[in-house]
Amino acid sequence: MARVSLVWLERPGLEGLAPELVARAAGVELDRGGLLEAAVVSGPQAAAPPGLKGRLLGKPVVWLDLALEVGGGDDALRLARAALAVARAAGRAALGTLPPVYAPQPAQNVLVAGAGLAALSAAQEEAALGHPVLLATPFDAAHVPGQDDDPQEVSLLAARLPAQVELAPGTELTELTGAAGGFRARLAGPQGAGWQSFGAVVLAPPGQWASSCEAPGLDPALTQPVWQLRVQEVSGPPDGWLYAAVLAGTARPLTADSFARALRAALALAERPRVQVVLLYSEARVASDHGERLFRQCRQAGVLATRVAPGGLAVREGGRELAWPDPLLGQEMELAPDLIITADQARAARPAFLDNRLLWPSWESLVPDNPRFSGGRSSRTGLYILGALRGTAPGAARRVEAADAAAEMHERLAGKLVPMPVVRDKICARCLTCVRTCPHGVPRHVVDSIHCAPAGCLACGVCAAECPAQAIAPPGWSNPEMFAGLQRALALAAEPRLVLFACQNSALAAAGELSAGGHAWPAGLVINPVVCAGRVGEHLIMKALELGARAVLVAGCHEGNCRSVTGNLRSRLRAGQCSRTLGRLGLAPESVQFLHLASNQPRVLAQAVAQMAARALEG
Amino acid sequence: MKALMFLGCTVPVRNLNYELSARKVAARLGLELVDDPALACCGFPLKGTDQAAALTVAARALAQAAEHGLPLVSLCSACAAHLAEAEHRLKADPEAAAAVNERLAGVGLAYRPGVRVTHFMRFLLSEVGLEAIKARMVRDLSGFTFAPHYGCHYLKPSEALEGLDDPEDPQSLARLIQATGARALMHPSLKECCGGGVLGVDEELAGRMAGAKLKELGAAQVTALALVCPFCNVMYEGQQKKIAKSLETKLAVPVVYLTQVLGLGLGMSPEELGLGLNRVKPKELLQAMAG
Amino acid sequence: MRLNDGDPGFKHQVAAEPGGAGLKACFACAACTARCPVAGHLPEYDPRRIIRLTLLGRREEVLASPLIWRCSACYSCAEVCPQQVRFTDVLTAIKNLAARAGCAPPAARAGASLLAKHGRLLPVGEFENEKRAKLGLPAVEERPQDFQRLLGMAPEGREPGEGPA
Amino acid sequence: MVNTPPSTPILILGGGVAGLAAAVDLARRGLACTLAEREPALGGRARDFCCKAVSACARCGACRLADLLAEAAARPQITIYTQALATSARPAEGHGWQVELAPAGPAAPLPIGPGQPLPGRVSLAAQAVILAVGPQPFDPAGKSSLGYGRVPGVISALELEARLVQGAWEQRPAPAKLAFIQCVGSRDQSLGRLWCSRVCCGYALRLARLLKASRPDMDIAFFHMDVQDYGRAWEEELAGLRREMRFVRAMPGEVAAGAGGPEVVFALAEGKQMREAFDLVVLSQGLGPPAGAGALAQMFGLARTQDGFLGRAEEPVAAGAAGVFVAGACQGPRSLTESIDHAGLAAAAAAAYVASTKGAGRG
Repeated sequence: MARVSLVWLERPGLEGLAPELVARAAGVELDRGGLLEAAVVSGPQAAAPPGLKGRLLGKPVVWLDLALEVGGGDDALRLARAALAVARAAGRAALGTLPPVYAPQPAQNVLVAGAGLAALSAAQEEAALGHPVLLATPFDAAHVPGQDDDPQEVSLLAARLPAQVELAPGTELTELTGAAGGFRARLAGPQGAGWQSFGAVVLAPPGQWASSCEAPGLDPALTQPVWQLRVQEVSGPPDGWLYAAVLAGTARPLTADSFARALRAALALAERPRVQVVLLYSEARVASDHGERLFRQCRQAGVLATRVAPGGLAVREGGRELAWPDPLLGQEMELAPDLIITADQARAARPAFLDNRLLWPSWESLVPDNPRFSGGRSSRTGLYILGALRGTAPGAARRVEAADAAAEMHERLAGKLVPMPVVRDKICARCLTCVRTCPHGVPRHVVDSIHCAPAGCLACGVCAAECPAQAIAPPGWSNPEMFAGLQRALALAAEPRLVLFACQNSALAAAGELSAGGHAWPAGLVINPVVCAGRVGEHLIMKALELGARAVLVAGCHEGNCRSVTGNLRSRLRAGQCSRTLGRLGLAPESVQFLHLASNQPRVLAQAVAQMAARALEG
Repeated sequence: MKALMFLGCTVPVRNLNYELSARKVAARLGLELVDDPALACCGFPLKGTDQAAALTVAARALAQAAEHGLPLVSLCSACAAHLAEAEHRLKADPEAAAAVNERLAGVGLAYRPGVRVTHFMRFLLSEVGLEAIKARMVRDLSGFTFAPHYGCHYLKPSEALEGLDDPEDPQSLARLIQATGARALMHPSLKECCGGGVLGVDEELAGRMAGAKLKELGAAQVTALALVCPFCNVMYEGQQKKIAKSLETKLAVPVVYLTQVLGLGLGMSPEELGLGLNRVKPKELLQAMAG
Repeated sequence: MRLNDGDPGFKHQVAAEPGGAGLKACFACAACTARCPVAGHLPEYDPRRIIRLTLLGRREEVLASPLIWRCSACYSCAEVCPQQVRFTDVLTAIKNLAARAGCAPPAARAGASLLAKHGRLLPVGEFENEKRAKLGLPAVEERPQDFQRLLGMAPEGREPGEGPA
Repeated sequence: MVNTPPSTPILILGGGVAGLAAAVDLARRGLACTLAEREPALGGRARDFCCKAVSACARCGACRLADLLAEAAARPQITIYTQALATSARPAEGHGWQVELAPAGPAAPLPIGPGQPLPGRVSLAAQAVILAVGPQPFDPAGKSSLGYGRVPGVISALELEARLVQGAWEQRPAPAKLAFIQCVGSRDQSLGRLWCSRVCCGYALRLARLLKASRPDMDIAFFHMDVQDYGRAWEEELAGLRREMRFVRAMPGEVAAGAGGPEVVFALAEGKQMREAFDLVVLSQGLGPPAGAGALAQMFGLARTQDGFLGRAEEPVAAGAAGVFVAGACQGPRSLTESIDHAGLAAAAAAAYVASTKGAGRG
């Protein structure tokens, strides 16, 4: 049984919902007046029963002012659970509003634009979850594989496509924009072009081999890329040897799957009569399935595995001779090959509309190299990018991505509640700051007002923090609500009052671990959970100071780890600006600080908080 | 327990003190060593130029042991390893065994897989056991320090030898020394190669290899270096003076056989154990025994 | 070094010798060289380099090299090799090929002739056996005929048909 | 004592990142599942991993455990048992499996994180089973020449990580000179482990970079054969790492005890033998099949890959027995993020299997 107690649950809109029921659903004990370890309090603080305030002092506590929009029933249960999770995690915390406003979305259809293994897998997985899928393929039929796909696997998948998948052959996706409820896509097909709406979009164009350009200047008459090799036609002269050079990562190291393909070619060549294969590589990238076994098989078959430092390969004699320095023998090696095989990497052409800087700052921000964006996810919620376009290895890896994307997509589309920011049109100055800064592409400028695509929103609050007019309320996190929460919490806190804005993806979990381990926080600390550090704008920091906080620490994820791509960086920037402002005002600039943190770095957090407390005591 | 003694070429001519002490120790510990004058050369010296011949010669010894129905026990690490390796290879490769048998038929012998080949020290440990050996000790050698030397073929190739020791972290010889109450010096080069393998082709190189260890031990103040292989003895004892000269240094590292140490512990006299035949005499030890 | 000048068949030939098959598995990690006691005292002796030259087909260079006879056959390399190349065995295969090509140094060939002459590496005669008898050790014998017959060698250690050494 | 729900659509064995991810994925699909973890706490090996971020996220994925734990705890579809061990399994009538779970060891004094200890022996009918039992890191003592367990100052990479997690070097000075030795129990035919463990290069280099950040003058040597790729911007990162530490392309022949710390014996490219002392030698152990792979394979009649991992190499998640799927690194070496993603496919396959057998054979 959880060590958190639910002390009080009274809220308009939850009538008929016995506290016991909520408590059971949340897996906690109801308070019977005994010792408290932590608490979730529902209802306004002012209405708290007598004596409760005293009992709560110094305990982890979450104040829940459940928003009126909540429908009750399941929602209330979920909210109670979320609140308890925060209470457990936050340790010594006092906070106002927690949950975002929810707006129900109807189930929607999915566009899969592409062909090959990744596209077919995505269509199949999504259809299996009951969503109507439009599979827009540039080809005449679904079973056309990419160059790097296993054709058998692709035709098998194509043959088993469920009925929910509608095939649009000869159709290209040419434009894509966010829209209320999802995306609008312009599809150009045999019947002409037109816009259609979709709840979610998967981009998975088929992969093509792209030569990795092992060395410039090779004689084209001798040179073939791996995928063009017809090994049956190769054999050595009756009285001697045919030398075949396989270049696998001589210019820059290959990915493991490309290296494996080069190895397979080398092995096939080595097994031909009187063929001496010289495999030139800088790193043996054997991290593919059975890559090491394959590498050893090659050597056993007589392939000369030869290391070349990246860029160390020289091409001479009109591209018919190769030379490189061998550190092992301390001399220059030369080879006049009869055949040169160059390695390839699988790539897909990026559709031109993906370079639309208005919709996403850059490709890297759309598909960041961030562990939270693995498995087909992009920074645009509801937009999934799979396969060669993403740089994924052919085969199983593409099916893995498609399945992951489908499950996440399903939850967004299956009538689940999704958060929704609110833009107050009268205050909005149309400066488009939100359009430019939202990491998820939610706000859009349509006919002189800002419209939001709720399926994309993660409630990170970057828009609200950035909005110079303070016109945006992210779901359940309007500035006045945040201020009120801070005020309540700081009123309870001892001197010196300290505020930690804790990102729920990093600092909140770390704080929770510390609290669970009995960490002694400074008495005046208020831990204020936020969905993303990006929510913490200048006004929030300044408000905390205004309300009596001696120091403010904003803790967000490490660079490159933010679920909102750059929410942490924006937050760091804001904290820096606040600090400078304080300095200009003749106040201590170090009272506002930013900390990069991960959920499993509790000690770093404890240290930073302790330092903050020490500074506050000194000052 | 009975075993067929495999003396090899070097021990019965050059290392009589080793043979003598081993036989004495074996007898004292209740092991019966059977001799067969037909046994000679393990074949190892032929390996570099003609493996097939080396294998055939080894198979000859194995076939002779099979006729006796006894395990083959060698005082020489190289012989033991070569014979064990031959057995290992022939057992795994029936074609090679058939080829060898064709040649052995000419001398009226036949190889059959299953001959146990082992080094004398390993044999002591597996048949008598460390605890039993310890229990038989009558003379306490505490106060003396012996540096055990495992060398190469007592440990390697490990897959052909009985898994008594980890070739990277051998313990068996040190335990035998400790059984006498003496200290075993765990020095860095205890599994180094003596260089005996290249003595024939490059005496200077072999001298450098052995010299490194002798210098190390010279500084370590040991009672003696304790050996279990006649090849190591050639290098560390036989060549010691020469090596000292070529390295332009003074060396006086006493060398004994581990069987002699065991014999002393078992209560035998230095004479019985042939200690008088040792060339770099363990004076400290001899004085103590005399006094 | 021009790879086209090598003999790609050489590595297959070495691999076909008993114990030589491990050669081709080498991926040049140098654990053997690191561990080789000879290399520590003779820097130009480098097991990895010998394997490399063999793989590159430098037949004459390898077989005629005096370095291949510097191996002390201690098996340290074989024990540490992650690819089970067993360099000691590979080198034995190479040395055998060298011996067949007439490249073996006299010291390496001495074993065979001694065996043919005495049936052992060190001759034993009356002097040795007297010494042994004094210590109570049993007599040992020379039986060279066995080895001559077994190995098809002439009494002086030359193979039949071979010219004088 | 059987007073728990006797059936579950899908049973997941193993509560590490892969098992948690599979459970969460199933919940997202609206499917109920039961997660059985042997240890008192969920999280598996990822629990012991620290954040490797220096100036930016190192993409190690260790932080995703917290996300998964929170989500698994919040999803009502997921039933979690800790200290639960599968002892036997037999095909149920029609389809699915009847799996016996038994408490693993005495109950921990306090439940740690989500889940409750298995209340006693439980016989559970599951329509499908997902195995997410994780890999077994190689015991470096098995590579005797590298001195682990007998040469002071030789530790495994996981032990180094544990020291970092415990903050060992915040109290006493960090080593000044440190060596990483790669491929310990990987790419090694002599140990019968002829596979690349994929993750150790990135893992060790991130650890090294983290150490370097805490003590910039630390001298780090990285003994390796080939650096495997890790992520999209890896080549650029690698170029930076090469400037920060010594990359030595050689496998050491030995690590021996020395007066000034463990000594690494290796050869330079041109053949020169080196013997260098370090304060600490870290062995990057490879990943192998789970410890109980044989027993599990027998229990469910599973296929095993050439290398002994669970399932088949050619099929990403099929385990070779009807209704059984494999997720994460018990199927082959995988990083944390790869395991999490892979579990998604296993969940999809298990869900599809359950849907396809619905109504068939039951009753």
